[in-house]
Amino acid sequence: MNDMIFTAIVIAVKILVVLAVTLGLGAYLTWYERKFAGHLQARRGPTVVGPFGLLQPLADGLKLMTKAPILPKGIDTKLYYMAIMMALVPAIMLFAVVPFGPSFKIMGHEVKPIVANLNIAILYVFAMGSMAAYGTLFAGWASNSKYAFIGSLRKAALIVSYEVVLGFAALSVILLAGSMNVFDIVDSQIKSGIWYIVYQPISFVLFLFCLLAESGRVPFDIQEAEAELVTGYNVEYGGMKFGIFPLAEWYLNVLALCAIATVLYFGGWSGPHIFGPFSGFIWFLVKTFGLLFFVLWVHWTLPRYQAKDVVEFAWKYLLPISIVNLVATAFFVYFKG
Amino acid sequence: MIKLKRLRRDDSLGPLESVLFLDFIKGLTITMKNLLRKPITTQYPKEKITPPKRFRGKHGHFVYDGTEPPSLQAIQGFMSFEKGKSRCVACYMCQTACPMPTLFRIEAVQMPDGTKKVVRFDMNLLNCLFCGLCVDACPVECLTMSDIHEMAVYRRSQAVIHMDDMEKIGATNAKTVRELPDRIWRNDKERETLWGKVKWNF
Amino acid sequence: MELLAFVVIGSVAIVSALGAILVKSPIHVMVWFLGFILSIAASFFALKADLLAGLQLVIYAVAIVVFYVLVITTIPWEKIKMFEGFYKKELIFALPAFFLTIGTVLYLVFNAKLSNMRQMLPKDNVSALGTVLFTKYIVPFELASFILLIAMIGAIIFGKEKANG
Amino acid sequence: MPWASKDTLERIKHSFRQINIDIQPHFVCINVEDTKDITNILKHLKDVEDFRYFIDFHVIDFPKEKDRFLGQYILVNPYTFERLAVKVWFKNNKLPTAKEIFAGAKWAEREAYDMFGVEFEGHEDVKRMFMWEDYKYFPLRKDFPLGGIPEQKLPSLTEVLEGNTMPPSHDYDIMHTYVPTIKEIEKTEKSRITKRGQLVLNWGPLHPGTHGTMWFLFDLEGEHIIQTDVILGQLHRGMEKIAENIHYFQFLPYTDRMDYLSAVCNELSYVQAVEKLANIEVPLKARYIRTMFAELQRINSHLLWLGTGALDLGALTVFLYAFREREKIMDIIEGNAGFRLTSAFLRIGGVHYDLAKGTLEVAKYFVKDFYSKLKEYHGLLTRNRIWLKRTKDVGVITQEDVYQYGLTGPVARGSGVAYDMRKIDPYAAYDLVDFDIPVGDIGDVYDRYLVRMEEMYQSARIVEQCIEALEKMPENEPYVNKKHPAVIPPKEDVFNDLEDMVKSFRIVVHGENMPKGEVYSSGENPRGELGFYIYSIGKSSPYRLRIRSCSFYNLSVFPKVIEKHTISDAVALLGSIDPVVGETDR
Repeated sequence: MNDMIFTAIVIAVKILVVLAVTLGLGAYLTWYERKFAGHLQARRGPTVVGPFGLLQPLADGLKLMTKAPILPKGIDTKLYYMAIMMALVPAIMLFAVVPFGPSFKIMGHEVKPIVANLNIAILYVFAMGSMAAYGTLFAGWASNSKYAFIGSLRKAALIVSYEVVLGFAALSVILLAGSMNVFDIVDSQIKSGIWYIVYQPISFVLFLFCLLAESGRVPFDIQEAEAELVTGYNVEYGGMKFGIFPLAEWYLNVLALCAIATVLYFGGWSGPHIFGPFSGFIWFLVKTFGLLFFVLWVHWTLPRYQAKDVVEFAWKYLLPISIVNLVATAFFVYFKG
Repeated sequence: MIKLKRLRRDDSLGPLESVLFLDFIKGLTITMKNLLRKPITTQYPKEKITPPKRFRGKHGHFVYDGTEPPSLQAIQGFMSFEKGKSRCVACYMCQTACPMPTLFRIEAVQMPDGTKKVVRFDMNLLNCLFCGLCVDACPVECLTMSDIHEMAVYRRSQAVIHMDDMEKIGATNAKTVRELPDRIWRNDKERETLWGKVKWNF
Repeated sequence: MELLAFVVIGSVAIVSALGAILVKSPIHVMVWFLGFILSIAASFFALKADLLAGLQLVIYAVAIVVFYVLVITTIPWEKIKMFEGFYKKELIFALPAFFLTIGTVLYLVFNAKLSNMRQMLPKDNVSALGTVLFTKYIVPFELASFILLIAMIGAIIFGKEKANG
Repeated sequence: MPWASKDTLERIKHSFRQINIDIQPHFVCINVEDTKDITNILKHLKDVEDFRYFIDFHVIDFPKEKDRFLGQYILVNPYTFERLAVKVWFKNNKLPTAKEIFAGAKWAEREAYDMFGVEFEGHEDVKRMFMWEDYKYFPLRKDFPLGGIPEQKLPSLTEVLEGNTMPPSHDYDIMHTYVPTIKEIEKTEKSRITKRGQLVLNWGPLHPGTHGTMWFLFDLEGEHIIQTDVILGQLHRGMEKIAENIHYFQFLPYTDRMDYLSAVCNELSYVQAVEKLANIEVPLKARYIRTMFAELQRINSHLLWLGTGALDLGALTVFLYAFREREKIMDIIEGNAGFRLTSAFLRIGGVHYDLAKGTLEVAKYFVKDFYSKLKEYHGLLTRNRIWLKRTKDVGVITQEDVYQYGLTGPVARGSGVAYDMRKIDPYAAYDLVDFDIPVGDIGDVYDRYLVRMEEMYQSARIVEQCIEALEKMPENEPYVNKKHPAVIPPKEDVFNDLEDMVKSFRIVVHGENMPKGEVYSSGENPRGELGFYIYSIGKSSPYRLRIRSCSFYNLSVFPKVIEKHTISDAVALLGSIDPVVGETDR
C-alpha cells in the first residue's frame, strides 16, 4: 500500500513538474528565439521589459490575455475553441515519454524521470507528433476563412507525407537498439559507448527534416507562410487563443521532438560526470537545447519551400532514402548479430 | 554599342554540394558570422539619432535679432518688427511656392504708423509635404525648418502650428541647427553603431 | 482501479460513437469519430496492449482520420443536396446486421468472462506480435495488404479519371 | 539614337500617304488622320518597321477641338532603339483597340477609359482601372475640377462629431468628393472575374505579400491559379491632374511620392524632361551628383526588393541585412537632401544643395563595404537549393511578352532585352561613367534576381566613379545653372542679390513660361523606364503631363504569366516584378 501511495505521489509530482517546466520553457523559448533572431539579424531583440528583456514573455502573455476577444463571423464556434486544445494537448502529451535523465533513487525506490515509461514510446511520439495536425486542420476549417483553410490543407498534406518518413527514419535506430523504449535506447548507446548518430547520420538528417516539417519551421512552414497566407491556419484567432498555436507548434513540439532526437541519436543523458549528481540531466538539456539552437538557426537562415515541393520532396527523395537506409540497417543488424 | 554582360547562371548544384548540403552550410556560416557581430540598431525612444543640419522637420520662424540678410535690411523700415519676434514680412511667397495651396494661412495688418505687422501665420502640417519649397521661397530668411521630427498629435487641430510656436522653434532649435557646419551628419558617435568608424578627409 | 478506467473509457467510447452517428455536420462526425478512436486506444493502453494502442493511434487516429477530414473539408458541401428524411431501404437492409450485432454482444456478455489479459501477454509484445504476424498469419496479412494496395491504386485511378473528365 | 531617324520616317511616309510627320527636338511623331487606318499603321510599324516594343498609350483632352480626345502611342524599335510616337484623334470618343497588336495596350486603354471616358471598339472589357465601378466622373478631363466635386458628407475628417464645434484646422470641409461604398467595391470585385474554379481568393488590398495596397483576385483550383485579375487604385492620387494645375517646379516633390523607393530617380526623370523642354544645360558637377544619388537610390531600391523578395520566399534574415545597408544609403541621402525617403533633392537646372561635407568620404566607405555585403547576400541565396527551387523556371516571361506588354527595367533585361535608358539615351553623367548592362536569357524569377544583384554591383561601380570625379572637382564649382531664366537661384544668392531675388519672386509667383512643344523623356528607374510626356502650350504649368509608369506596365503581364501556377509562385513572381503601388496608381 505504501508503495502505491508513493507511486501515486511520484506520478503526480512528475506530471506537475513536466507541465510546469514545459509550459514555462515554452514561454521562455519565445524570449530565446526572439533574442537569438535579433542578434542574428544585427538587432538586439527584447531589451525593455526586465533585464535583457527577460520578463518579455510575461508581458507578451499578459498582452495576449487582455486583448479584446474577437470572434469572426460564420465560424464553427465549438470546433473553433476545440482546435486550440487539439493543438496544445498533443504537444504537451509528447513530453510524457521524454526521459529527462537517468533513473535515480529516492527513499529506496527507483524513480525514472519520465511520466510514462511506455514500451512503445517512439510509436507514441509519432502518433502525438502527428495528432497536433488536428489542431491546425480544425482551426483552419472552423475559422471560415480561405487563408486559414488553405493553410490547414497544406498542413494535412505535409503531416501525411512526413509522418511516414519520420517513422522509417526512427525505425532504423529502433532496429539498432532493439527496443522502442526510450530508456533501452539510451542504455544501449551508453553501453556501446557510441551515439547512434555515428551509425545513422542519414537517418538523423531525415529525422531533422521531419522535425522541422512537423513543427512547421522554415523551410517547411508552408501552413503559415506569411507572405502567401498571412499566417495561415491561425489567421482568425486573436489574443491568447492565437498565442496557444505558436506555443504548441513552434515551441513545445520542437522542444519535445528535439528531446526525442537527443534520445535517439545523441545518447540521451550520456556524457562525462562533470556536473556532479545532476550531470545526466544537464547533459540532456545541453544536447536538447543545442539541437533547438540548430533548428532556430536553420529557421532564421533558409528560405521556404513551396507546398507542392515539400510533399514531393518527402515522397520522392526522403522516403526512398529512408527505406534504403532502413533495409541497409536491417542487413547490418542481421549479420552483425 | 551597349556594353552587355550576359549573366552566368550557376543554377544547378553539384553532386557533392547537394549531398553534403554545402549550400545550407554556406548560408548558416554567414548568419553565424552576423550573430557574432555587434547589433546596429539604436533603441529609438531611449536613444535618438540627431538629424543632420539639412533636415526638414517642423517649421520655425527666425526672429528679428540683428542677423538679418541684406534682403530684409532693405525693407525693414516698412515693417513693425519686435526684437525676439518673427521677422516675417507677409510676402506670401511661401504660400505661393507651396504645392498645397491651403496649407498656409497668413494675415497681416497695417499699423497706425503705416508699417505692416504679421498677426497670423498658421500652417496645417497635416497637409504638408515637407518638401522645403516654402523655405526656399522665403526671401528674408524667416521661415525655416528645424530638426524636430516627432510631430504626432492627438487631435487634428493640434497639427496646425501657429506663429508663436514657430518663433520658439526658430529662436532655439532652428538657430542652433543653422549655426552648425554643413556636414553630412552632426554626431559621429551616434552613427557609429551603424557605420563603424568613418575616416574623414577634412 | 482498472474497472474505473474501463467504465470511464468505455462510456466515453459509447458516447462518442453515438455522437458520430447522430451529429449532422460531417466535420463534427469526424471529431466524434476521432474521440471514439482515441478512447479505444486508451482502453488498449489500460489493458497494457501498448503496441495495439500505438498502432491504433498512428494508423487510425492520424493517418486515416486525417485523410477523411482532408476529403470532407474539400467537398463543396453547399453544392451537394442534403437528404432530408428517413432512410427506409437502408434501414431494412441494416436490420439483420443490427440483430446480428445485438446477438453477438449478448452472447459475449453472458458467456465470456472478463479475462485477465495481462497474463496472456508476453513481456515484449512487439516482438511477439511481429513473430505471430509474420509466421502464423503471414498469408492473411499479406493478402490484406495486397487488397489495400489494390484499393489504393483503384482510388487513385478513379480520382484521376474524374479530375480529367 | 532615341528618336526615329529621317530614313525610317520617310519609309513610313512612303507606305502610308495619309500621315503627317512632326519632328520636334525631343519628340518625333506621326499624325494619323483617320481612325480607320490606325490599326493598319500600328501593324505595319510593328511587323515591317520593327517598332514592336510597346511603351505607352495615353490620351490628351482638348475640350475645344472638334474631336476632343487625342490618343498617342509611343513605340520603340528594340533593335535600333528608335522611338516613335503615333497620334490619332478619337472619332466620336471612339478608337479601334490596339490590344490585339500590343497586349500592353489593354491596361493602357482601360486607364484611358477610366480617366477620360473614351471608348475602344473591340475591347470588350474596358472596365475602370483605378476608380471603382459606378463612379460617375472621368477625372482627367479638363472639365473635372482639381479638387473634385464635393458631394458627400464626411464628418470624420473633422472633429465636429466629437462635440468640438471649432473646425479642426483652417481648411477642412465636411463636404468631400465621392467615396465608394462597400457595395460599389463589391460590385467592382464581382465585375472583374467570374468564378470558374473552386474558390476565389481575395489577395489584398492589405496583404503582406502584395507589397502595398494591391488587390489580386485569384481563382483557385486547389492551389493552382486558373485566372486572376488585379484591382488597382487604392493609392490613386491623380498625380497627372495635379501636375496640370501647378507650376513645373512645384511638381517635383510629388514625383518623390510616386515610386517612393526611388525618389531621386523619379526626380531625375522629371527634371530631365523639363530641362529638355526648356533647354536648360546642367553643370557638370550637378550631373555627377545626380548620377551618384540616382545610383545610390537604385541600390537602395534593389535592396528593398531583395529584402522583401527574400521575405516573401521565407528567408527572414536577408530582409534585415538588406535594410542595414539601406539605412546607410538613407543616411547619405538624408545628410544631403534633408529627408530620407521623399528627398526632393534635385531642382530644375541642378541640385538643391551642394554636397554636404563628408558625403564623399561616407559614400566611399559605404561602397567599399557594400561589395562584401553583396557577397553575403549571394552566399545566403544564390546557390541555395530552396531558393533555386522557388525561382528557377518560375514565372517565365518571354521576349515577346516583354515587347507586347511594354515591360522595362530588370524585368525586360532578365528576359534578354537589353533596354536601358542609361545607355540608349544617356542622361545626367551616364555617358561619362563606365558600366555594364546585365542581361539574362530565360526570363524566369531567378534571372531577374541575378540581373538585379548584378545591377547593384554595377551601381556601386558607378558611384565609385562619380566619387572619383567629384573629388577632383574644385570646391566652388556651380551645382545649379542659375543663369537660365527658368531656374530658381540658390538661397544664399536670393538673400544677397537683388536680381536673383526678383527672379526667384517671378518664378515662384508666376512660374516660368516654358516654350511650346512636346517632350517625351524617360529615365531608367530601378523598376524600369519612367517616362514623362509633357505637352506644353507655353504656360508655366504643363497642359498635359503623362507619367509612363514602369510598375504599371510591368504588372500588366502578371495575370498572363501566373496562370496555372500556384499561389507560392505568385508571391515569387510578384516579388520579382517588384511593383510599387505609388507608381502603378500614381
